[in-house]
Amino acid sequence: MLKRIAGIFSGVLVSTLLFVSTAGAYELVMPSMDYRTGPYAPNGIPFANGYHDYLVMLNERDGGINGVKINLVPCETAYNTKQGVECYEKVKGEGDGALIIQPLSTGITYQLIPKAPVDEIPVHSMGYGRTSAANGKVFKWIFNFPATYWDQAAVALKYIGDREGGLDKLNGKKIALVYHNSAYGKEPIRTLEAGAEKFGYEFMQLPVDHPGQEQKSTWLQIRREKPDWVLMWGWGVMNQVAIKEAASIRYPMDHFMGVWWSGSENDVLPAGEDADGYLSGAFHAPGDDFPAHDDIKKYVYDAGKTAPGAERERIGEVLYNRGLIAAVYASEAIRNAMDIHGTKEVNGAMVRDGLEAMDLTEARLTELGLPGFTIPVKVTCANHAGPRKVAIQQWDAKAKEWNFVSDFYDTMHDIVDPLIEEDSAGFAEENGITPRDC
Amino acid sequence: MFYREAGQFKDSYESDQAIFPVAQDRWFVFGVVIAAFALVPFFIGDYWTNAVLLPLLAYSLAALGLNILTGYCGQVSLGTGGFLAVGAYTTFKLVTAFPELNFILVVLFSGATTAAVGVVFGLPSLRIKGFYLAVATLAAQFFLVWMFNKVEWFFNYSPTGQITMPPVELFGVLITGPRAPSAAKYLFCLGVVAVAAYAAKNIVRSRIGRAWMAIRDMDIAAELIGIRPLMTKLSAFAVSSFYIGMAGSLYFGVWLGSAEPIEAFGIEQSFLVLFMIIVGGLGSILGSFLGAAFMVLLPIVLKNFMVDGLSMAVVTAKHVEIMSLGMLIVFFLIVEPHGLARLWQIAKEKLRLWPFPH
Amino acid sequence: MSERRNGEVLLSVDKISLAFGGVRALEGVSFDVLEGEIRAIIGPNGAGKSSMLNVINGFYHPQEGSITFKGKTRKQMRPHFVASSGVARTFQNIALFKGMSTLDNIMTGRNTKMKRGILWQALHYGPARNEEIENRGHVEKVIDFLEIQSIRKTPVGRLPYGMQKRVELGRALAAEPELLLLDEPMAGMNVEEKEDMCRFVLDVNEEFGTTIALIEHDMGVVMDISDRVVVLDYGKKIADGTPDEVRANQDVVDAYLGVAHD
Amino acid sequence: MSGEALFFLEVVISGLMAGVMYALVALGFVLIFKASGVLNFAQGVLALFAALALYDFIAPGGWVDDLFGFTFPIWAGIILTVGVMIIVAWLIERLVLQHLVQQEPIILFMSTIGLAYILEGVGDMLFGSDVKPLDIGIPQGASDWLLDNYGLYVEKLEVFAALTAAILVIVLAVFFQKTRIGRALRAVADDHQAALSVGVSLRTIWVIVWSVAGMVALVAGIMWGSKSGIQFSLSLIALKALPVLILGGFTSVPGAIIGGLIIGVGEKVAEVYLGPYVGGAIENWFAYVLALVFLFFRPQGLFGERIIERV
Repeated sequence: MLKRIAGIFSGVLVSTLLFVSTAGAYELVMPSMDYRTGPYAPNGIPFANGYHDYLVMLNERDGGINGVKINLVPCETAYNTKQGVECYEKVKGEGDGALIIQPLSTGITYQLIPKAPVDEIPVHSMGYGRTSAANGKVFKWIFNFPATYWDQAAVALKYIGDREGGLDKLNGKKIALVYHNSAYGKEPIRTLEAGAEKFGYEFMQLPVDHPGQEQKSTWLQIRREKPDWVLMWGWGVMNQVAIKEAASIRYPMDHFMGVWWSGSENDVLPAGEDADGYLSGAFHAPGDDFPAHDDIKKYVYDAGKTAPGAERERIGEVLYNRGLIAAVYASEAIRNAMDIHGTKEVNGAMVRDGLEAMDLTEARLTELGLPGFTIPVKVTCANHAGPRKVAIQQWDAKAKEWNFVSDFYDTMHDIVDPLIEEDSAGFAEENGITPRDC
Repeated sequence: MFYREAGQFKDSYESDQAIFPVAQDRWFVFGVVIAAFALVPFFIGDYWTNAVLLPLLAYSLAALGLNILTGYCGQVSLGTGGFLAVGAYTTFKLVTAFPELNFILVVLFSGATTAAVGVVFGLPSLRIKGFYLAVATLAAQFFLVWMFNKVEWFFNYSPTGQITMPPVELFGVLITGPRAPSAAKYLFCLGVVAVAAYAAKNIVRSRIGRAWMAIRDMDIAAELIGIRPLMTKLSAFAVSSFYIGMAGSLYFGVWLGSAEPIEAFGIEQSFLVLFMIIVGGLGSILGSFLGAAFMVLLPIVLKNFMVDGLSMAVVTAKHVEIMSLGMLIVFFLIVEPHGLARLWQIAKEKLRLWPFPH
Repeated sequence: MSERRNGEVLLSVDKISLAFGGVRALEGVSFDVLEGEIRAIIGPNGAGKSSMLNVINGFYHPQEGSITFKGKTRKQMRPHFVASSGVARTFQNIALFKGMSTLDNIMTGRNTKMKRGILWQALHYGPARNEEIENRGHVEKVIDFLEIQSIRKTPVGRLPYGMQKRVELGRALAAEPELLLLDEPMAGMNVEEKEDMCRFVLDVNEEFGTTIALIEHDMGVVMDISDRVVVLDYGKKIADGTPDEVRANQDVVDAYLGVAHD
Repeated sequence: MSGEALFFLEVVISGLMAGVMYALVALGFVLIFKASGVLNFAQGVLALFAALALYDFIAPGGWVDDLFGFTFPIWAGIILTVGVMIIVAWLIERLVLQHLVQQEPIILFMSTIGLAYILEGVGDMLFGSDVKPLDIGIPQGASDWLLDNYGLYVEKLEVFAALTAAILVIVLAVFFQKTRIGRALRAVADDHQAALSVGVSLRTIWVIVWSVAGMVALVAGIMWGSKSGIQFSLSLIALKALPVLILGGFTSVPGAIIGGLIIGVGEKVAEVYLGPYVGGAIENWFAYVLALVFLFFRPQGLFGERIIERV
C-alpha cells in the first residue's frame, strides 16, 4: 500500500516536472470545464464535445487561431460547484495562463464572478449564470451574451402573445412555471412576476427538487389548475420526466415551452411520439448542415481526434451546437484580442477586451462556415449580453428534429432592463464597485 | 526504537492526564502545528489554498463536530449539511447586517445559532436510536435546506436565492473574498480549527466527554449510574452543532464565498462528513482530521496523478477516481475497521519496537 | 458475621407490585435494609430479584407500593436522581463502557460529583482542572483498594471477565455510595475470583461502612457474608431473616427444590 | 363524483403508485438488512447497474449489439441480467463482506458506500453516462379508458409497477415461507448460530440474499428506467426509500410496502394541498417529517421488531 501511495506521489511529482519542461512555445490556453460524469452528464457530454471538436478542428485545419496553437485543457467538474472551484484553480495557471473560462454551471459562475477581476481572466457564461452581469459597467469581467434568462422569459411572453393574438390577450390567462429548485431555476421568476403585473396574467410557480425524477404532484397540480401555458426551467432528468408527465396528463405540447436548456434531443426522445410539438427557446440553429460541421467531421472525426466516446451521429444535436457556438465566441474573442493588441501572445485581460469588442456579423459567421447559424452578436462596454434575442424551436417527433417556428424576438427592455439595473446596482453596492463610464 | 516511552515517568495526575503523555507525540504534534502556522503560509498559492487547504480545514472542523456526536456520543446524524447551512446563513445575515462586527464573533455566533438548532433537532434522539435516528435527522437536513431555499429573508431577497459573501477584514487584513491573501484565509481557518480541536480534546477527556462515551457504549447502564440521557445527548448535539456551525461559517464565508442551499448544503455533504469520520476513526479527534484529509485529498491526488501523470482522458480518470475511492474505502475498512486513527496507533506501536521486534 | 447490626433503616420498600403487560414480576413485596448491613436478595431464576433492584434504582416504575430511602418516600424517581442521592450498583451482565479505559470507566462513577461547566472543561484550566485532579485522586484510591493499578489504561473490552467485574465494582465505589446494589457480583467466576470478590465486598462494608444489598446465586457465599436475607419466589416474598432462619424455612427449601405450587 | 373529490382520488392513487415505486427500492434494503444487518447504501446504484446491464443485453446500440451484432430477446436479457446480479452478489461477498463479518453495523454500512462508489465507477466506465431509454414493452402514459370514461387520470406504467410489486412480494413471501433456503434466511435473521446449526453456511446465505436484493434492484431499475430513462440519477432514488424504511421498519417486508404507500400518499397530498401555501417542493422533507412523527409513537417502525430494553 505504502508503495502505491508513494507511486502516486512520485507520479504527481514527475508529471509536474514534465509539465515544466514541455512549457516552451506559447499556446492559447483554453480550459474546458466539462461534466461528463454525475447526474447531469447526459447534457454535459454533447456540450463538451461541441466545444472540444470546434477548437480541435481550428488546430487541425488552421493550426489554431491566427496560427497560434490552442491548448485545450479539459477539467471534469461533474456539474459540482466545489469540483468546479478546484478545476478553476488548477486550469487558471496552466501554461501561460487561462484566457477565457466557460464555467458551464450557474453555481460555478457565481463562484468566479468575484474571482475574475482578481485573476484577470474573463468569464463567459453563455446564456446562464448571473443575469445582471449583462450590465458591463458593473461586471467588467463577466459576459453572458447572446441572451439572459430574463430575456428568455420575456421572449416566452412575447411568443405566447403572438400565439394568443396579442400581448393584451394575456390578461386573465394562467401561466405556470415548472422550475428546477435552485438558483438557476429561480432566475425567471422576477421577470415573470413583473410580466404578470403588466399584462394581468395569473402566475403559478411549481418548484421541482433536484434531480427531479418524481414530479407526479407537480403535474397533478397542473392538471387541476389547467394553466393556459406551462414554462419550464429544467435540467437533466427533470426535463425528460416533465415532458413525459405532461404527455400523460394530455397537456397540449404546443403550449409547453422550455428554456434553451430544456430543449435538447435528450429531453424529448424518451417521451417518443408524445413529445411532438414541444417548444423551447434557442439562440442558435440545430442540425449539422453547416460547412463548419463538415470541417469537424473531416479534421476531427476522420482523423480520430475526437474526445473519448464521441459519436459522429450526434454531431449537430442542440447541446452539441451550443458547445460549438461557445467555442466560436471564445475563439473569436481571442482573435479580436490579437487584432486589438497587435500581438499573438495574448493574456486574459486582452481577451476580455476582445470579448467586449465582439462584433460577430452574419458575414463573419459565413466566413466561419456557419451561415445563418445564429444572430449577429455585438457586445459593448455597457452591454455584455449582446443582442438579447431569442427564437422558439419546436420538436418534430416523427422526423426527430428541432425546427425554428419563430424569428428571433427582441427582449422586453421595459421589463427586463430595470431589473438588471436594480440587481447590478445592488451587487455594486455590496462589493464596493464603482460602475464604469460607458 | 525511536518511539520509546520507557523511562518517561509521571509524577502527578496532571502530567498523566496531559493530551500527549508520550514525549515523542508531543514533539511531533508541536512540530506539525508550528509548521502549519509558520512554514506553510509561505509556500501556498491559490490552488493549494482554495482547492486543498481551505476545504480540508472546513471539513475537518465539520468532521470534528460530527465525531463528537456520532463517534463520542453514539448518535448517528445525517443532518450535517443542514447544520452547515445554519452556520453559513447566520454568517451571511450577520456580515450583511453588521459589516463592522468582528469576524471571530461572527464565527462564534454562527456556531451558537447552530447549536440551538441542533438541540431542537436532537430532541428525537431520546426515543429514537441507531439507524432510525440517522434517518430521522434527515428530516432536519431536508427541512433546513428547503427553508433556506424558500424564505427570502435568509438570502436578503436576492432574485436567485444565491448568497454571496462580502469582503470582510479582521484586524485590518482581508480574510474573505478573492482579494484576500491566501495566507490570511488559511491562517484564519487554521487558527479557528486549532483552537476548536484543542477545546474538543479537552472536553472529550473530561466529565462531559466521559458521559458521552458512557451513553454511546451502554446508555441504560449510564443512566443507572447517574448520567442523565437527556442532558448528555442534547449537550452532544449542542457541542457538535456548534462545531458544524463554525465549520459552515468557514465553509461558506472563507472558502466558497458564494453558495446556493441545495447544492452547497445538500444531503451529499451530510454523507461526505459521515464518511470522513468513519474512515478516519469514530471517537478520535485525530481521526476527524485524517478522515477529512482522506476524502478531500485523495480524489485530488488521484485525479492529478491520472490526468497529469498518466495523461489519462479526463473523463476516464474521473471514473477510475470514483472507483478507486470506493476500493480504498473498502480496503481500509477491511484492514482496520476502526479507521485511520487506529491504523496510526498500530503503526506507532510497531515503531516502538522497531527495529527490534522484542 | 453472626451478630446483627442495629443501624437505622436506610431503605425500606413497601408493598411493591410491578407488571410488564400481563406478566407480574413483583407482587406486594416489602422489606427493609438497615444502615451498615449486608442484605442479600435470593430466589430461583425468574423470582424477580433483578426487577427488585431495578425498582430501587428507579429504572422500573412499580404500579403499586412505595420506597423510602433515607427517610424520603417516593413512588417513582428518575435513575440519575437515585444515583446522585447515594445509590450505586453493578449489573448481572457486565455493563461496562467497552470503548473506554478502566480509569475512564471508574471516573464515570464520579460523574455526579463533578459540577464544572463545559466552557471550563473546554479550557481545561483552573477550576475544571482542579476538579478533574481531585476526583482522579478519589478514583486512584478505589483503584488501589481493588488492586487494579496495572490495568488502569487498558480498554475494558480487553480485560478478562473477572477483572471486568472488579472494574464494575470500582465504578460503583467511585460514587462513594451509601447504598451499594450488587447484582450477582460473583456469577461466572472461579473459586479464586469469588474469594477475592467476597473479600472486597466485606472490606467495602467494613472500611467504608457502605450498606450493601446484593443478589447472589451461590448460597454458600450468601449465607457467609450477609447479615439478613430476603427470599423471593414468583415475585412474592416468601421469607425474610438471618441466614440461619432462612435456611430453616420450609417454603425456601420447597422453592429451591422445586415443589409444585398449588 | 364531483371534480374535487375525483381529483383527490387521483392524488391518492398517484401517491399509492409512487409509494409502490419507493417500496420496490425499500424492499431491497429490507432483504439485506434482515438477513445480514447491513444497511445497504449501494441499493440505488445496484438498481442502476442492473438496468444498465439489461439495456446492454437487449437494446440496439448496447454492448452486445456492438460486439456481436445481435441483441437478446427481452426475456433472455432479463435472465442474463439476473445472472450478472448473482455474480455481482458473489463478488461482493467474496471481496468485501467476507472480510467484515462481525463488524459493527456502521462499518458495514460504510463498506456498502465504498461498494456504491465502485459500482458507480465501473458502471460509468462500462456503460457510459448517456441517457438510455429502456423499452421492454411496459405500457406507458395515462390509461385512456379511465381518462375518457371517468375523467380519472391513472398512469399505466405505475399500475404495471404496482402489479409487479404485488407479485414480487408474493413470490418473496412464498420463497421465505416454503423453501428450505428461505427458511434458513429467516433463521439467520433471528439467530446466526441457529442458522449454522441447521447446516446452511452464512456465506451462502449472504450470496443468496444479495442476489435476491439484486433481482429486486433489477425490477426497481426496470420500472424507474422505463419511466425516465436509465441514467445516473436512478441511483439517487435510494434516498426516497429511507423514510419508507424508518416508517416500515428495517426488517419487515410488509412494512416496506405499507410504509411506501403511506409515504407516497402522504407526500403527494401534502405537496398538492399544502405545498402551494408554503412555496412548494415540500415533498422531500415532508416524507421524513411524516416518518419522524410515526417514530415518536413506534421507535422501531410500524412493523419492526420491538426493542426491549433490559439490563
